[in-house]
Amino acid sequence: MSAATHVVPTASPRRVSPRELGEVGALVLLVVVFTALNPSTFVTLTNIRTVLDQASVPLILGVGATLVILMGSIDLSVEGVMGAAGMTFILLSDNTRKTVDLGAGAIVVALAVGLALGLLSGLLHTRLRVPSFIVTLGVWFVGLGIATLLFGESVIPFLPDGGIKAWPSHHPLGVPNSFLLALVIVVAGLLVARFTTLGRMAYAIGGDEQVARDNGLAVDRYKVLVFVVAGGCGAVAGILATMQLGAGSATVGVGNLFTTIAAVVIGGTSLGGGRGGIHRTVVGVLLLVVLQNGLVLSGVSPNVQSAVSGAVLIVAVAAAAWPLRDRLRIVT
Amino acid sequence: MTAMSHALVDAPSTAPDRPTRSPAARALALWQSAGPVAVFVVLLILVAIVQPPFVTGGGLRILAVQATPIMLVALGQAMVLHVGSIDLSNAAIAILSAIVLAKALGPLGAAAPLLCLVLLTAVGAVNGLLVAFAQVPSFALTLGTLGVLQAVSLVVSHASTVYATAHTGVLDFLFEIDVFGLPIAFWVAVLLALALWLLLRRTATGRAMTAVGLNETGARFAGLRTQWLRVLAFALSGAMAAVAGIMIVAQAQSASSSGLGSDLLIPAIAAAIVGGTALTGGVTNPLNVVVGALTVSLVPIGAQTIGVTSQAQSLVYGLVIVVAVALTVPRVRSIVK
Amino acid sequence: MTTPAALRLDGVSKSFGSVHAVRDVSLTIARHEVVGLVGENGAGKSTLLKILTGIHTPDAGTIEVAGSPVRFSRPQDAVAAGIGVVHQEQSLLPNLSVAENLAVHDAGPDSPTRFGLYRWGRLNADARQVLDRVGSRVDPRTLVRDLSFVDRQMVEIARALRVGERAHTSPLLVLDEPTAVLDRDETEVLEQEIASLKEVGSVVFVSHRLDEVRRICDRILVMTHGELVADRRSEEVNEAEIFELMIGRRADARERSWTAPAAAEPVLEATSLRRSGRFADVSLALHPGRCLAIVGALGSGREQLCRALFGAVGLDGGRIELAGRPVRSWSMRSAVEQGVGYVSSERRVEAMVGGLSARENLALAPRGTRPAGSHDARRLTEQWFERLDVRPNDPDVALDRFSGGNQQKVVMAKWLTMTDLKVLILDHPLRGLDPDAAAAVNAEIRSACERGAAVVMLPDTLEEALETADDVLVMRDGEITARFDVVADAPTSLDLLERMV
Amino acid sequence: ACSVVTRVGGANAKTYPKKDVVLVASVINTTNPYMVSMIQGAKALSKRLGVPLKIVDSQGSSQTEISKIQAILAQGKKVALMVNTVASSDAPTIVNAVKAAGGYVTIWWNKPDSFEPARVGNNFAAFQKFPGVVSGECTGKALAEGIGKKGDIIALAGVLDSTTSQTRVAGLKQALKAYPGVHLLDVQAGNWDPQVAFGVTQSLISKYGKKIDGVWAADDAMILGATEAMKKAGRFDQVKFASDGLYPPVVKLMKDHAGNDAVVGETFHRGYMASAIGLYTSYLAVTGKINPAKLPRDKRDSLFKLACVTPANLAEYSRYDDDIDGWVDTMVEKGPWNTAPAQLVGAGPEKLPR
Ligand SMILES: Nc1ncnc2c1ncn2[C@@H]1O[C@H](COP(=O)(O)OP(=O)(O)OP(=O)(O)O)[C@@H](O)[C@H]1O
Ligand SMILES: Nc1ncnc2c1ncn2[C@@H]1O[C@H](COP(=O)(O)OP(=O)(O)OP(=O)(O)O)[C@@H](O)[C@H]1O
Ligand SMILES: [Mg+2]
Ligand SMILES: [Mg+2]
Repeated sequence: MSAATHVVPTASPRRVSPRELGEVGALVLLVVVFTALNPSTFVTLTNIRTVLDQASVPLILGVGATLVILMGSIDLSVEGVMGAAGMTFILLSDNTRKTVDLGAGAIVVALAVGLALGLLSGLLHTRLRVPSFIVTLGVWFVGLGIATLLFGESVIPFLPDGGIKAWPSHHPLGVPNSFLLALVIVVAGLLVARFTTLGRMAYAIGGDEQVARDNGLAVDRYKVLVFVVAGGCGAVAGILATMQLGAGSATVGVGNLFTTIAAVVIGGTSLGGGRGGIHRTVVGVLLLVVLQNGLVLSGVSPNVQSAVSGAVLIVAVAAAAWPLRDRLRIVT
Repeated sequence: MTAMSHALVDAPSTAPDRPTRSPAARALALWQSAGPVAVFVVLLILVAIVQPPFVTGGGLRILAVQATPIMLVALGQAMVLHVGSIDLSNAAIAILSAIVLAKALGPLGAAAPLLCLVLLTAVGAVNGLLVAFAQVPSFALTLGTLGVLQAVSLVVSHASTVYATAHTGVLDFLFEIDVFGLPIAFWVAVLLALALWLLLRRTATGRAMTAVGLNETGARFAGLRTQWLRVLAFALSGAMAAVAGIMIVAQAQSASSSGLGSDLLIPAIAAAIVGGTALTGGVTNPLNVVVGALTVSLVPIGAQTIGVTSQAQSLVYGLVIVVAVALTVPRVRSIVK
Repeated sequence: MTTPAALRLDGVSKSFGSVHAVRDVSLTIARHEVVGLVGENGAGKSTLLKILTGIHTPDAGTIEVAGSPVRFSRPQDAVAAGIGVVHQEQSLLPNLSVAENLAVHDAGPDSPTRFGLYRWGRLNADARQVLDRVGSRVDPRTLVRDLSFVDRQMVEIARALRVGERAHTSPLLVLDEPTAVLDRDETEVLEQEIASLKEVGSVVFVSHRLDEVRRICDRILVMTHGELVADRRSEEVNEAEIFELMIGRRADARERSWTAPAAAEPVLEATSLRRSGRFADVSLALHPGRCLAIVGALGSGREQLCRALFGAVGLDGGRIELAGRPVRSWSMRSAVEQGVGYVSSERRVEAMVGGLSARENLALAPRGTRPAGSHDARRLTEQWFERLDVRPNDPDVALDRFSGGNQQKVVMAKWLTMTDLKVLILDHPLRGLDPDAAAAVNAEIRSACERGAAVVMLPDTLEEALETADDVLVMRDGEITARFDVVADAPTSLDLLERMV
Repeated sequence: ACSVVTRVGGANAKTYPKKDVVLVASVINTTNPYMVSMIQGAKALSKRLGVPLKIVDSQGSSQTEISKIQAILAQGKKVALMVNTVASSDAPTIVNAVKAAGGYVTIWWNKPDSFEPARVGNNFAAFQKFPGVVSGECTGKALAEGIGKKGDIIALAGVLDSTTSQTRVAGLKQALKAYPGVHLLDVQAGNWDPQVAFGVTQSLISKYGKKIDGVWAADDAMILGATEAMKKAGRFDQVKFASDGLYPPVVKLMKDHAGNDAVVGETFHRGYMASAIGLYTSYLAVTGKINPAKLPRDKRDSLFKLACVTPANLAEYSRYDDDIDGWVDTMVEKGPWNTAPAQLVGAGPEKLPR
């Protein structure tokens, strides 16, 4: 790289942006504050494990969501996908309703359900040219519908104690398996985003889809693929959440949509697409989960918890945006 | 400029000077404005065929009543979408408005609705100020204000249902008096929609907002106060939500943070988009948002009416919304995000 | 020649709705030939080239590459056939790295992205080679969106060359106004490239700079209103004749036909302006009725200076006085309210709102700056469409549907219609304009001056500066290195060049 | 206050022959086990009476609930309605709509205290619920005893502004007054949702660690989340649980003596009993078999018996679930107000202990 030494001043490759540091700073700040408030409870092994365990589902969802958002699209269907996949999983594995037991097959089928829903989103979005926002909104309800139909009108299905139900919380390697699973998926996601055409195309499409098309890139194919990946993440999350709960519930995904998207956005991935990355979402997820957990530990009244987390969210993004303010900067 | 070059322009061989006026384009433009209506009418006819009593037996009035709060919140959302932002907090503003009103109606009487309007328009404006001047992305910001407002509602209502104790008469006319068989509340919402339509189509401010939605950089280089236009959009969103809150109290004489009107966000966004509003900004027809709200409210009622089993209803809801939007979504831009 | 022609078009047509952008064009390009394509704004050049490169599919007609008929349904088809392109509008993926952009059309076993897997090392090394060839010093790892306009243009050219090389048939390189934003030295690099490419393949070259076209091309094709009206060998014609073929009349005489008013009370006075990293200690005075041109090489900071004068970027120091009164909190808004207008070189993003109609764009700038009353406004718009000869002559068409040059006319008109226009700042105002349109715009600049406005312009070329301006400022590395009064000092292009580099 | 009943006079409403009647049961959702049970009861009654049934799924939304009910009313059939209201404030709107359509409605669980059937008229046949305070007292007492009269407990409330949850929590606090040794560490919202309860319990565990001796929840959906969390923390054996509703899975926990008899207190009341009683009351009114106006106050605004269940007396109650149809038959014979184990025990509105 002989010429790499002298480049146009403003045009050198950016490694870390102030934005990124902004979020990390916010996270560190939170940890410090909560540790100060709960010296004996916050930084304990159990609590760290709890936080990691609670972070695992949003982390997995975050990988898919980030890829979709990088592409300039959005995926609102996570809760539906989680419900459908989770319900499929438990009804096909050894449970108190005594439906069929496919063993590991249950996981495969549940995954397939998630991928299929992702495919549905992708195809509706690219073929009918409907904004992903509304397509995935629809698929959200479709997923919930499937879960509800599967649940039917009989008793809750439960997983037997021990075995697969206990797996997520075991921590042979110090951290709970659920978090390890999330970690594996995050790393996979990072590699996809950096070293595969799929990932790079997500960026390209988010950057300027028209140009991508004019360059003859198979934009639609990659879009569908990304939604399928997101559907897969939703399915894994749904299965994991069902294992953690040990029971089947159509609403197993409740609350995960806003957590996930909030995490992506707080992380600093722009909803306009093209800017950001999975590594940032990881920070965003941790920020939200730590906050949630810290508030309970600090004995903040349930009534105002949402206020505190809301306020912190605002402060976090505002603080991150502050140094970037510029009279030409467009923020929507 | 010179006779010669004009001769060239006017010569039959030259490019005709109205590229957008082709029949296809005209048809598209027509559908742009008529599509949402068509979709709604078709759905309604569908229900009417299966269950004639629904239409004859005052089903439309029910529809109007249910659609009113959704419509108001959707109109506010549409204005924010028009400048390219999104307001995830305006449904929470509506519920807070309802709670404040339910509390204030007793002591303040007729002044209470005004209080709500002012107070919550201000809340909306604050959202706008933060987005425009602190340059915080609206999605993240309003997600935060959503949390804050929910808590405020819980605290103000002491986490329980607040009943309007007196002066409820002030609001009765909204749902008691009908005009053309539909309650006044509905017509109020429609009039507000008309007002917004005039703002967007007939005023310089409206055109400026459109410019912001289409290309804010361009608008700024033209010397427009794009930040304040964004604030205006959010303030309008707050105001509409406040009115929605008033409607909720008029309907239930009470309010609680998980009661009537506590789940307007998603239906309202859906209504705005089914009404042909572009998420990318710059393309909004408030009058179609009215129809969008009616469509969105019709789906669950219709599904119940034609006897879809309750377990399957959310599935139906999802599919219908997608199809409805597929038919009405503005395709002015070649790119669909 | 016995070998089949590199490219043959037969009866190719393309319409958009009722606009016949290209009608019944037949042409042949031999191997090792450089063909220039000239024509007015909206003549259909870009559309024709987009057909060649598979972005538009023709409504009628056939295309042959190297003797075999082809149908381009996707841009890749054209790439596969060895046609590399530099579009008039930027066509790089803004948030991918330069290297990725250069590799975007790569395929096959030796490509750095195999089985959808990236090999960054290979990618960057390959890119480095190509960039060095066009003498660009950008780092391949840079994101394109962080590049200056010029740098991006060089990357585009590098990519087009690359495609040419990769194809195994003799390549065809298609360049749509590649020089519009290039400085003279950069244009020279390009000319050498084209010359060397001629050895292996052929080139189609669009430009509005007729001298350049004659220099570079063997053959010149002239388009008007979608039709091919002339096909000349370069040595057969001179610029005046080409001009006449394009416009259908003789070029106006070029000597200056006006006498600028003497430097009176300055309408805007800037003292020791500073923006860190861009320019420092810049002082200048703008006098009513006079046109000031600022020239400088890439990195001179003149664009930033102009943006600062308009309030688009902040200042780190210095003072701006309007009519003797210092301004506080200088923003684009206040600038416009004070009668200062600015036309950016990044037209489609900064200078217009594409989705709005031309009429609405004209009326966009805040009220009070032009006659009130929608009726007057309407008449005014029609009037300006006539004056600037905008085509299509329909103000209600969305502005992004006009061709590049016509967009520029409308964008100019937005400011020229201001009744109280005091200062007009023009960044590369003639970029992408055909000679006729350029003449029109120049005339309007003058009439703006005559109405007492002060004009600041960043010209495309030094010649342009000397033709249109009354004063010339030379900048280098963010500092003013010379000031000339064009009439009094009568500087030559050479004088300016010396102070620039 | 009067405001709530502004638009409703007392006029005596018409009644209709059985063939014109349709039963409608409105539930908050179709996935929560309690709601599933309500649907079962409604179906059993419909089968027993041979009258068609419509289920309304409110999907947790007042808006959806009201509009769907109104949609059914608009079809002109005369409805006998049972609504488990999503929020108290829905009651007036629904009742007014039903009244306007000439149907009859019985509301379950939530209504404004001031909104009294007697003042609305016959179309508001009755309001019925199982007392929340009693529930809280039962389970609170059982939990306090279960942890040996001394120790620390945490409580999981339902949705924050739910009256049902608030009354049960009040009952818990009331019961604890008798146990100075028992300390209520924390009350958090579990939103009736096992998932949420699971997360909150996890956090509380890391906050209080081994201090926690007992977990109380406002209903079993949440206690299920709590037990899972405790199992994870490996403290299932050391902690006692008490909650409301005796859901089948909890019955199983108790039968299996899970943990070392982890579940020490429950209450027995059934969704199918509630919906059947409610629907049947409306049915009797719409067919003119009863005239609500002539009913005593406690039959218009009713509190039903709720049994306190401990591992000792579990068997007495769990047997009812084996024959739902049987129970409904008995109920139809004996009338809505005196069918064990859910007899009428008093008149509302329920008073909160200070
Ligand atoms: N996508 C499009 N939709 C509609 N009309 C178009 C489109 N693209 C080009 N046109 C029209 O076709 C005609 C030719 O446009 P084109 O861009 O090819 O002209 P040009 O010769 O490149 O002009 P310039 O020199 O200004 O670039 C113009 O009238 C233009 O308005
Ligand atoms: N908005 C910007 N952000 C980052 N770098 C910029 C920006 N604008 C200009 N630059 C860089 O600053 C340097 C000087 O800017 P400028 O573009 O004004 O040079 P210039 O002399 O005007 O070029 P030209 O000859 O094209 O007008 C260049 O390296 C350019 O890439
Ligand atoms: Mg062109
Ligand atoms: Mg430049």
